[in-house]
Amino acid sequence: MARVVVDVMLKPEILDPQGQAIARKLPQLGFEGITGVRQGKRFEVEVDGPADAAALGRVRKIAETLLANPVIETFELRVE
Amino acid sequence: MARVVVDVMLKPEILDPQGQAIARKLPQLGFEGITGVRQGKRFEVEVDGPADAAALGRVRKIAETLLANPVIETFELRVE
Amino acid sequence: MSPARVGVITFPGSLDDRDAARAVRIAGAEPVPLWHADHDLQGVDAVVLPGGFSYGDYLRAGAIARFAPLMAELVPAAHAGLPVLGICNGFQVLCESHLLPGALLPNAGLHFVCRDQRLRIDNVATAWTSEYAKGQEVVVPIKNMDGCFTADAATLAELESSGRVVARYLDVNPNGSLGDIAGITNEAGNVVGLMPHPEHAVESLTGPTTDGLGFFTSIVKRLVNA
Amino acid sequence: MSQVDSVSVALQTPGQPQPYKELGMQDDEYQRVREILGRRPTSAELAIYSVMWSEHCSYKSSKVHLRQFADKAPQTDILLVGMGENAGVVDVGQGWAVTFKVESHNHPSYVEPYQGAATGVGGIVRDIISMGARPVAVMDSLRFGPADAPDTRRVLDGVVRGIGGYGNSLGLPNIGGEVVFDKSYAANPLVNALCIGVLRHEDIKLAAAPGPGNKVILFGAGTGPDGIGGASVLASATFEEESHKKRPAVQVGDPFMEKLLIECCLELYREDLVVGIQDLGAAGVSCATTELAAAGTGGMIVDLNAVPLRDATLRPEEILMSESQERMMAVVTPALVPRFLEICAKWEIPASVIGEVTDTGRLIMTWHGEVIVDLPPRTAAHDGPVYSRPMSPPPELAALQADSPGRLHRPSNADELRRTVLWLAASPNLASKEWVTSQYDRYVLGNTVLAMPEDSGVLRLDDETGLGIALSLDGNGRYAKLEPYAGAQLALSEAYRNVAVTGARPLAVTNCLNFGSPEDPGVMWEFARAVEGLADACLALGVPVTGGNVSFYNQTGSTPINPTPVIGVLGVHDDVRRRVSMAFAAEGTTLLLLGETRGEFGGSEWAHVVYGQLGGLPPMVDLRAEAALASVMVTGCYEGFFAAAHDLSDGGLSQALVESCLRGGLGCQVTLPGDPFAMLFSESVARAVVAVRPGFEGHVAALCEQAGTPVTRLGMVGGDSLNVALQTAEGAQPLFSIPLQELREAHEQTLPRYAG
Ligand SMILES: Nc1ncnc2c1ncn2[C@@H]1O[C@H](COP(=O)(O)OP(=O)(O)O)[C@@H](O)[C@H]1O
Ligand SMILES: [Mg+2]
Repeated sequence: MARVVVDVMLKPEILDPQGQAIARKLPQLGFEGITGVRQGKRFEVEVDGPADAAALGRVRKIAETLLANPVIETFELRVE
Repeated sequence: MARVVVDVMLKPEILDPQGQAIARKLPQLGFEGITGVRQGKRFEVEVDGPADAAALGRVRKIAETLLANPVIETFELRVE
Repeated sequence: MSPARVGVITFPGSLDDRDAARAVRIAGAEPVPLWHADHDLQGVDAVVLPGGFSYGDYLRAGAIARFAPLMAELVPAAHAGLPVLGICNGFQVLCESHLLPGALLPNAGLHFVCRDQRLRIDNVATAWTSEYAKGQEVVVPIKNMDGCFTADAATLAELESSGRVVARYLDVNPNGSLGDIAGITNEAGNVVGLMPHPEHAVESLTGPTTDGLGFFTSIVKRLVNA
Repeated sequence: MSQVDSVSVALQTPGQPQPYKELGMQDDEYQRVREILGRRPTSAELAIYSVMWSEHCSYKSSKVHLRQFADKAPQTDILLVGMGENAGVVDVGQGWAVTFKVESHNHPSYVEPYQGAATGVGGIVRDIISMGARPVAVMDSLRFGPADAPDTRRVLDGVVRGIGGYGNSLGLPNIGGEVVFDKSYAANPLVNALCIGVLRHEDIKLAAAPGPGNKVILFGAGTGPDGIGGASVLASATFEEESHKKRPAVQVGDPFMEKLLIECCLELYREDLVVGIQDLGAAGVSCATTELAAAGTGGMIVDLNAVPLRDATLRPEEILMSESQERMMAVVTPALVPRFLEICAKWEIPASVIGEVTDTGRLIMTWHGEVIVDLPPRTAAHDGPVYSRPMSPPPELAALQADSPGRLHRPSNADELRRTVLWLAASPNLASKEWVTSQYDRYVLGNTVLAMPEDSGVLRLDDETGLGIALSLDGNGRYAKLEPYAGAQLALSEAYRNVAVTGARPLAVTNCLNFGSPEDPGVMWEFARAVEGLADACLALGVPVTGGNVSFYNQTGSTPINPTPVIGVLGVHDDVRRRVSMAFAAEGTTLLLLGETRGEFGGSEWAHVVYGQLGGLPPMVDLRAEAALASVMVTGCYEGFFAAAHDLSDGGLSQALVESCLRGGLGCQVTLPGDPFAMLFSESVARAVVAVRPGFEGHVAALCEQAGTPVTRLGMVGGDSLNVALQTAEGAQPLFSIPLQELREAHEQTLPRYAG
């Protein structure tokens, strides 16, 4: 059993209303010095067996079709 | 300017309905060999100035008070 | 005798604030609009945190609203016994503020769900449920994206053993909530959080039933008798 | 900093080539701009003209036809604001007014279904706010490829989530719409969103910038690089040294910002702080500034550097063309600017003064102190090109009309009839839409009296008097394909009838015309015929068109979608407490069929579902009968004669009975007077089934007699199954019986199977 992490973020040119709303709020909560926040998703995918090329290929396919929306998001895989 | 990443995940003992729904969907879509999925959040926080101890301290405070809900979530910081 | 005054807080993104005020009025009390950015509870006798998407439900439902200046007034007042009802987003804010235990996660089906939901009222000792009979079954709309009540096992056991589950879903669990929990109360019984929307079941013209009115008449009766 | 293409530069470089073709402008259009200005346009001016003269903003192909809505408008004094403004405003009595409009967001919804649909809702809601109204509800008319087509699930799921995600977050109940599946929409879904707003007569706001010296304020979201593909062409053509990042093809909505905008605008209106206001939709700042100036004193100066940016690298052309969502522009007298900004701050909404109204007749914009735009605003806003495009009936039309469904085998015995009832009830277009509508909040605001799956959405406007409105949104692309003139009239008929069966008096019309390419003479002919049909029918029924939207270029390759006029009808309830629902919930009430049934199957659901056939002619339009039926319904509902009423449309009587039984949880016993196949499945217009309260049968008969509406007694409400018999010389012969449970399963399992 191994764990593959998939990080999904909005493409940089796509508006992130959530991140912006958080960033706007920080100074009111007394937090200074933050110039931007972007919010994305993190998935921990447990694969049966080792995180070999085949398993990574499968997770990549899952990320492409289900976890990320390729029109507006990018993703990265990482083995943990 | 530096970027601090905050990964927020549900505590292991907390049920993750989103992750479960995805995991349930996978076999229907023809993806085999995945034993579990957990969904969390990833924040990219841009700090003004270097990611030194002070900046990290500030981001940690933000994560504790706002980005993560300590009742159900844990978080980790990372400088990218 | 002047009617009881029940405050209804509006946060940026609150949606059911007018509806909650109407329900308060129909129950015979005076609704008092409260603004999240004020520091003044205006001496109200009870408070409703209405449904909606405060701050767009961005980050986590209720997570940002919890920091509103008015919440800094509300939390100690609630600890001191002020009756507080959080509906849907209001429930989420109460959990984020730690006035109630647990948290509300996205629905298990990953869809927004709007339906007329059958519920059982399990605790009629709270400030907001005294007008119901124990075990009474009611139909009230539910409509939310993040309605899956979750808590760790110890908290859940504690809620169950102390009878603090106020209402449970019947027939269908619309959001995967643990123990079919639709609403809970704090130990003192003055703070109640509910996922379903009783304020949308107070008139036969616009609601599926008038079963929700009891939450509002309960508080009115209590305030009048107090 | 790179050189700016200012007016003085343009004067010095008259021969500089400009990328007007890439911006979608024709040679002669570009020449006209040069004539208007007496020089070549600057790139900022070219940006403005190219978007303002686009099909989307200028209606250049449709204008000559749309005029009929005004030319043939019925005599009426209910229109407080007519066509041409952001949305029409209708007097609904007691000092109240209603504004409503439907708009398409088809293409973006195919690329990115969630955001496309979400921003579609956002855009139409801003139109309604800009009239001075509080938005009170939304509706959505959706068309997708076949339910079992590979890409449908993606589009359907995303669009429904997007409509819900945005509308639910605004606190606007969704009170109705349509979901239709047909192969013609497979790579070109239709997403038409409607918004309804309510205001007092005296609160109407207009998009005009009067009063020299008044300030122009841009408020709402920051301006970012959204929807400016064209502008990037321009910017990179003019400023080659600049490395232009990839600009997003997708606009993302921020419903939270829009909710704040709604509340903020309403507070600004309450304090009477604006003299003119306009939402920013397509063409963004270009459109808002030229239209406001053209409709006002005539001039405006704008400092583009004052526009708050989300992306500091934006060029002025890009700022002008950006379609960033959740922005509004207001004109405010100088003394009131501080209070205006204070209210924006209260709602945490960024706002900046970006310009001033003038009486020079020129729109002047500066960038770092240089004049980059100097043009007469009317020429951009109103004097765009107008085309009378060639048109002729599509070549395949004659063959299509000749292929009547008469050749198809009809169910010939009781068993086949029974199976056909179930088959239709379970077909994707007629099946329960619960999977969709349960993702929409129909309760918020506490004024929803009827909503899905009822015939119309019904809202209470006034708690005291019970004044209310009803709205329905309908279209039928198959009918319009067979005969576009009739098709548009049939869509109007259906929406009109849906409103009337709840007891509301139909008042006014909005429309969204979804067609293929106007450069295709066949499509253009379909469009012209549909507009003519709609205008004629509105005149005949006495309901004016108050506004609408045209969406062209809905096609895949050279194959256009079925022409799809989607029509919204607004009706008024003097007392909404008297509305009638479609639910069979009162045992022992008498079932009547109102209207005349002919054997009409062209374009029917039956032919579509059972044979996948489309041919022949659609049902005969009968507006006189439609108006008569409506008068019966309005009076009968008001008088309390009816326990239930449901209009007959797609799927005919069969489907109407199924829906009313399932809605109310009671069955019925009906005896058909003639050919059971035609009685059950014909789609003849101007019909409704009503359940009459005991003791009122005579009143209803008299009412129908007076109106000239034929009445057929069908049977009674009651039991737990749908029982159908045939009237014969020997009496009623039972045909078939279907338990409600079996009907429910058939009706409710289809959509979850395809969509879930
Ligand atoms: N996209 C949608 N959004 C909201 N309501 C919808 C949608 N699609 C269908 N509905 C509702 O479902 C019900 C059934 O739709 P339909 O059969 O098309 O009605 P009708 O034939 O009376 O126009 C109606 O109440 C309609 O308003
Ligand atoms: Mg109907």
